[in-house]
Amino acid sequence: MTGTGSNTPAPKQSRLKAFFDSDIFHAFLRSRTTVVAAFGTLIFFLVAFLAPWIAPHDPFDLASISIMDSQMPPVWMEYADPRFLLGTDDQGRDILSGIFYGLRISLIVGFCSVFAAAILGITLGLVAGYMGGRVDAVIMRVADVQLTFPAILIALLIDGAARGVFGNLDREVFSFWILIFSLALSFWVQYARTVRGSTMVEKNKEYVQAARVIGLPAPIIMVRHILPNVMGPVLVIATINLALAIVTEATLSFLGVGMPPTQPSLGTLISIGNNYLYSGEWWIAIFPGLALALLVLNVNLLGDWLRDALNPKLR
Amino acid sequence: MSLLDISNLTVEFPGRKSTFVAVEGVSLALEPGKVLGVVGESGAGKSTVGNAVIGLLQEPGRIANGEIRLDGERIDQLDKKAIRKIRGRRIGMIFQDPLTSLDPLQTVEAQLVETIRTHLPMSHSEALTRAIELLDSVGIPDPADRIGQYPHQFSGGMRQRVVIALALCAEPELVIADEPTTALDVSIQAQILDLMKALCVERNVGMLVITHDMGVIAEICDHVAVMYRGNLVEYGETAQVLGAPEHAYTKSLISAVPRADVTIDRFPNVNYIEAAATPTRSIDISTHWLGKARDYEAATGPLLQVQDLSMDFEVKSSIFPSRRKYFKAVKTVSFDIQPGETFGLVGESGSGKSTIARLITGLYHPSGGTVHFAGTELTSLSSRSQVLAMRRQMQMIFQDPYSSLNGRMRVKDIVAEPIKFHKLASSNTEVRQIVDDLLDHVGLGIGAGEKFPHEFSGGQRQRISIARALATRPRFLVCDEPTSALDVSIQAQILNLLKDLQQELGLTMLFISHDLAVIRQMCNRIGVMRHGELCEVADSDALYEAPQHAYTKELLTLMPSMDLLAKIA
Amino acid sequence: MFGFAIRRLFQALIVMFVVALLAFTMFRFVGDPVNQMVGVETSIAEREALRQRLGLNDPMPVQFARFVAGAVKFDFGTSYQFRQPVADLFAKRLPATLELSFMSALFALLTGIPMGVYAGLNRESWLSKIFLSVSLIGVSLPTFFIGILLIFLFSVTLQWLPSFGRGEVVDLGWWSTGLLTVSGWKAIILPAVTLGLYQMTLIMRLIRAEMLEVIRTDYIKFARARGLPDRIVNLRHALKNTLVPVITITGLQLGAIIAFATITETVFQWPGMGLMFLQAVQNVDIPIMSAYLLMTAFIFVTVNFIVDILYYVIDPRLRIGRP
Amino acid sequence: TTLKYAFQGTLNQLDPYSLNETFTLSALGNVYEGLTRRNENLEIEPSLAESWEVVEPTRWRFHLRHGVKFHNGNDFTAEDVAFSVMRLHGEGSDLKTRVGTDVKVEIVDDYTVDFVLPDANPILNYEWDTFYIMDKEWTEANDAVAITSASDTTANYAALHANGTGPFKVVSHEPGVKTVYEKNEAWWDESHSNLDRVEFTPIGSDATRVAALLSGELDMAYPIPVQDIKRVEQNATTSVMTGPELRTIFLGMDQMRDELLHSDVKGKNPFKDVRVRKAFYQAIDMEGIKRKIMRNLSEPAALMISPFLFSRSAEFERYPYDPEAAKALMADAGYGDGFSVGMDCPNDRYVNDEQICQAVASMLARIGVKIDLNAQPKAKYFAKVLASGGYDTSFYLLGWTPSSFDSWNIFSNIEGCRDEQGNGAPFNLGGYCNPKVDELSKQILKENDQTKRDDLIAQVYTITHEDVSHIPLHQQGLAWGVAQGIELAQRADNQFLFRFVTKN
Ligand SMILES: Nc1ncnc2c1ncn2[C@@H]1O[C@H](COP(=O)(O)OP(=O)(O)OP(=O)(O)O)[C@@H](O)[C@H]1O
Ligand SMILES: Nc1ncnc2c1ncn2[C@@H]1O[C@H](COP(=O)(O)OP(=O)(O)OP(=O)(O)O)[C@@H](O)[C@H]1O
Ligand SMILES: [Mg+2]
Ligand SMILES: [Mg+2]
Repeated sequence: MTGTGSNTPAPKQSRLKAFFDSDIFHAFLRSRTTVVAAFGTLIFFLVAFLAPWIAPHDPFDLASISIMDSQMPPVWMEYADPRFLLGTDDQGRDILSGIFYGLRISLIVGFCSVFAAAILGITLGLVAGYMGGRVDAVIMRVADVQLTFPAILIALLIDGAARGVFGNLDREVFSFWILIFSLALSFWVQYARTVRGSTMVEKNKEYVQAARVIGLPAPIIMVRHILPNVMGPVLVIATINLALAIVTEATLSFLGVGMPPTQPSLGTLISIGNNYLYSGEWWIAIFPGLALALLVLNVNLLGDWLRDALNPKLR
Repeated sequence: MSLLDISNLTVEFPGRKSTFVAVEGVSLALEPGKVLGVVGESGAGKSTVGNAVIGLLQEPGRIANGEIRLDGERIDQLDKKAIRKIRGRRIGMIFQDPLTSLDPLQTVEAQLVETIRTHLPMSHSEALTRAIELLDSVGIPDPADRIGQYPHQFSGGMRQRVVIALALCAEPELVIADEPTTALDVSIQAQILDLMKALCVERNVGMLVITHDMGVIAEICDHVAVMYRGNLVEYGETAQVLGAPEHAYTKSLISAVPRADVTIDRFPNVNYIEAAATPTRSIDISTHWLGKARDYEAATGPLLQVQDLSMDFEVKSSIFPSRRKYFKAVKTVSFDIQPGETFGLVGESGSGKSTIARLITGLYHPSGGTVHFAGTELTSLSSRSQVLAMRRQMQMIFQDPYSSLNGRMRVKDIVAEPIKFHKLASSNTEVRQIVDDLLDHVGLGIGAGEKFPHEFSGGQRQRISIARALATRPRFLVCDEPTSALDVSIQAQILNLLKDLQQELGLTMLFISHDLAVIRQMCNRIGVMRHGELCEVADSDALYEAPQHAYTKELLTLMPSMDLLAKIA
Repeated sequence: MFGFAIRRLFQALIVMFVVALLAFTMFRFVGDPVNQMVGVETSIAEREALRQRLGLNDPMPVQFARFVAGAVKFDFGTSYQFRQPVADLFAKRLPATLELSFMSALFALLTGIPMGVYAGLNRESWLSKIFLSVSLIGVSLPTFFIGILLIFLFSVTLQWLPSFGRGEVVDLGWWSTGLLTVSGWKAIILPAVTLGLYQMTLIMRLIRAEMLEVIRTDYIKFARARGLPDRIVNLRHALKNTLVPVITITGLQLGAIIAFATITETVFQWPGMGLMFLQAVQNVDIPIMSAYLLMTAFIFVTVNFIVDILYYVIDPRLRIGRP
Repeated sequence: TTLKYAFQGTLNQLDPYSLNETFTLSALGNVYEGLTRRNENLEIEPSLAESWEVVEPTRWRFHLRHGVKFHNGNDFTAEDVAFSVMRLHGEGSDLKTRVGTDVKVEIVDDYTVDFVLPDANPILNYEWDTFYIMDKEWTEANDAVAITSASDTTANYAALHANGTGPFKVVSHEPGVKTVYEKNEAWWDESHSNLDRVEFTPIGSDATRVAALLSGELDMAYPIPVQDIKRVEQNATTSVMTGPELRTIFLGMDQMRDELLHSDVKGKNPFKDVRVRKAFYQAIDMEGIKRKIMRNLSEPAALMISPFLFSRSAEFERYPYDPEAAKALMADAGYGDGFSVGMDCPNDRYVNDEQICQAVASMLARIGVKIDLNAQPKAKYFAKVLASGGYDTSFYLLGWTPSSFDSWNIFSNIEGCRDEQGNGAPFNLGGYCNPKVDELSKQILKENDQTKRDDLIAQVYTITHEDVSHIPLHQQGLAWGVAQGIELAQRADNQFLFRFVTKN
């Protein structure tokens, strides 16, 4: 009687249906803030993705912008130009379109670099924390070396090295990679050290010992058992790092490493506007700043919820 | 007026799809100076009642109906501050899972002293003195030395005693003890029970004791309540309930109590099944996946050889080796286990039984001695495939089921993991089928797989961990108190399964337990441990009939009285 | 412990060596120091001579060897911009940076921890939602932006606090402190807040996330059942169990504050190491940069060493008797 | 009375010969003095030399002022002048060009010095207002004769201390942090200033500098970013002094290589064609840049020199802004569809440098030229575009102030031919070369007659204008923020001298 039929085989559900039926999805629907945040984040992504179609102007098309249009206030103010809803920046770029286009750069750079940093950091952190001993020492000392170099220097190094190796690159393509790579390199240590610390605590717990008794190899124990239990802080750091990455990207651009100034990202717009805070052209910094703050708020709310939702005990 | 008055209590755990009613319409009353025992099926809602009284139901649980009164005052609706005044001071609570009840980052001393000082006006040193006395009274050896240690440095039973000490330290009027003695050997258990009885008598304390141990009930309880699936099925004076049970469930429960006086082949099954419930299917080993032939080479000679095994824990570190302090938890222990045999380890709590289990399964590195498994020395294994093969042959059921389960995995995944990893099944459907069978057979029923460990009762968690251990189809099984939290009926079912596996397949076991009756029925040979040493090894019948060592004799005499039960049986 | 420390010290030396090596390969990409050292009109021959004199024409290994040989004697050369020994410059700038870092770390901890604990305990309360959202402003706006807004508000508009500098400084010989004068305290507020905002948010959110888990454990439940006051349950038991990730991050952030407070120091013209480092990068002042990176490496190695020790202090399970 | 002021850059060291840079020299100009000095209107006047004469075309005689004392009390004599020239020529000096290395100093008596030149040089003393005289005794006593210190572990004494003859003494100097001056009571000249003490703080961040001025923490701050001028003016207690500066900002094009380094035009160099250069010129709307980016604080330039420094500037005019003409020129040259070219630009060197480049890029986009803008901090920018970087640029923005206030400086540095190593005019990054310019430039150097000289200069400017050797953009303006009650003289060379300041 090999467990005959009392168990009716679960009816074949489509994956989508299974998802809509899952606890996570329902927890999601229950939390109003989260739904709003998810919606907001989605809008940000859509706007970034659809920028060429929905933006009233193309701020990256140099021929279309005119210095004579610069520093126009938003439409509801005096002396405004109705073509520019939120006004223009110092070059005559439409702020609204600038935000749309800048979002694209910022989102890609921000998400990719945080993702890459998290993957790298988590992996190394798990290995260091779980293995301990010499492996740990080596990884953590590499981390120490890494910490010593701020993103600026890493970016300069990578940029220089890339130029050295590949000659004069097509900046539009490679500046992306250089940015992402540099940011990822300078952020991974946080994840690695946090994960390592928590792993050192977790690995002594009995559920890990149980997994060892089952005979699971170290990588599986790390990924399946320890990782979910140390993800909490990682998510916190990752969601916060997103903002940092977007802002740092602007700094790197200033150093001539990132995107050219003719293609401003969200962070770049803010730093441009920063110069005009006292002079009355507040809209150049405030609107992009607001956009960034909103993005970060949404992503963090989503992250908060996700972290709680992933923890079965908190549901 | 009763000390504790529970009337018509209903507790539910609202889920998304359905609401689980854990306790339904339970009414109990407890007089000062009396002991009320609560027995019943594992998962029946006993712990939930206790948690409800002290206002610490696990989320999302809530009291849906009913009242709880302490000394006539309603306490189920108190605000946070008011209930806090009651906790600890007026109601002492001993949770079921003593191993996770202690803060891992604080010394035992810190936890005791802070509790005492919270409730009693004492200076630090007075509190410390009292703490040491308390530890002594619950039978912790060298309390003054050990009080400064951390919970993880204590054995399971010792931690349980610390928890008891913590619950009693503020001299509460009501003590709720949820399975307070599961991890204790009989002598300590006797000591604790005496202590509790004394409290009731001398200080007029009321006590609610939740237990599976009929011996304990018989020994100390004035009244007994029997719970089944959230309902109170029988309630009355102990002699009455145990002597002349009315409800069919109570009857079958009593009949299933294992006996220590004779050796029987199989444990009696509980045949009471409520009409609506789906029956637990028993597994036919000969055709089931569990019974498939193992692909191991037959061992010649003993399967497991333990030689001069010893383990020293560093309890005080220092730069200078000479200043370091060690605790010798296991001192040159040697024994063999033959293929197909069950070797029992009994002994004082804290005598090193779990440590031996961990040494054998490779979780600790021994300070000295060797362990040979099927002729190979375990520590000498180097290649990963060898280690893997060995691991699969050897499994362990942990003493503390809850912390050995990964709280972030669903139960079905926990059980399926070893099957999948060792590729013991050919398809995912088969894996699912096996997992369902295993869960069903340990009595968790369909649907349990979808839940997470924290949604289960203590006994249910233990069963998950048993199911997981069986899922590797082991050749050798280390059971560290596998059934301590189970009611006799489930216990019987599981122990029978183990026996079947042993008969059909020659499963070899190292069986650690404090339950002398169970040990007697399960084991071929028994080792008795005390202070890290193996003081006696003998065939089980021989040991029970003619114990040699003084400690063994003491143990046997201290078994809780079964007279009452014996009469009925 | 002792052996551990010795081993760490040895590793620290390796780390610093590697840092120096990397730094040297990196400097080629930062710019040309000579251009920053001379006026525009200086002839090419003069520039070449200067380059020669500074040893910049030597092969990289030679330059590196020279640097290492000096560094072991704590001689890091002379700053190109300031024409002063780097060691002297550091000694002068260090107090400013350390005081600022200390105050901002203090600010971050003293505000971040209570808010985090509160938000973790009262998950649904409005106040914790406000904490969570408002603190995000601290991370979603660039530091320079926040700094300038604060200056605009507190210096220009309200005129309560100074917009730049350290205020009056008392020289104690080996240490110059701004914490002994009123103007010094006033001056440190804005930069410390600006600098600490990010760490505060991070710490608060970490603690909240960990608290949410910890307060559901059995030992917290049992601590409640024992009737311990909330303060003890929340701080001694719950908070302590959240600390491992928190001290990791706090340590990293503290290191980062000390080492890279560049932007804040620039905005507030705080005469510390960060400001000097940024200027050194701008002016390709290689001796300062290399010595600075060495010092940073040392700071991080030390901080991480302390953090590792703290793990053991906090969690006894990591400590002893691990067989 | 105390004056507190801030500048964007730092005063790195006090050695007067170590860095030829306006701010350093201007700060030290309060402490040290040269044989000559310049007044508010930049006219040369006697300082430590009471008078001078050209004894013969190659021998200049200077009569030194009597009774002048250094801050430490030492007397100022001819010895000090000779010593200063010697030190000026020493290794590590960045001001060697102030006195040619082939010039000999002869001490006639304690208060008379002769300078003997190899060739006639009408502008010998044009830059001597920033050639400061040091005290021989003091310098030698403090082992500071060498400008770069011999050992690495001790600082050069003169880098941290100053001992001049000027109206102010340095009381304390923390490089990069703060420098405090006090009045020199024993100054030989009558001071117009009522300051007793001056505190200087560098504030790198524009916004902070402006904020500190607005909040009253500073009495004077410069530069004020052009966009903030309005804000500072609106504030009741502050105002901005603006004025023309001498620096000319211009664009240069690589006219030397046969193929541009950063361009999609292969096999030829479009910039070799004067039509392309002129098209670029005419595509740029200087009025727009002036209005929008410079907020009217700039003067579009037709010449590579400030009109203040050349008497006949008025004869020259910019080519008009005319995109259509520019397009026609491009089409003529065979680039009707435009081409792409990389542009190098500093982003922390000149007023709104990056914005100017961006604006230029978008203006050029209108005539089909696609600019790949590479804006970098000056350290990286100069490393790339100057000789040390192999002139790695195709199109760039640069600024130039002739330190001698004379056109020859421009011809010899920017307009003359150069070879690949940079011999010739080293800052002619684009390598423009017209032998006629070199020829005329040689004549100008030797010509002592002012009218004839100006004529020669005008000829050069005509040639370079027609050749479009560079595209002059504008002279950026000065903007100094001052608090109420401060009166000062704003010199067009951007030197801020305390002796012109009063505070009440
Ligand atoms: N957090 C929870 N969520 C959902 N169900 C729960 C939760 N906690 C307990 N239950 C269910 O409530 C029922 C009663 O649990 P309880 O812990 O009271 O049992 P018990 O009688 O103490 O059993 P045992 O003897 O095994 O400890 C069990 O069936 C359990 O599955
Ligand atoms: N990590 C450790 N550090 C120090 N001492 C330890 C450690 N683990 C166990 N001990 C000590 O070793 C002894 C044996 O512990 P062990 O857990 O093996 O006991 P046990 O026989 O299983 O007892 P119980 O029946 O109570 O579970 C105990 O005194 C315990 O305090
Ligand atoms: Mg229970
Ligand atoms: Mg045990």
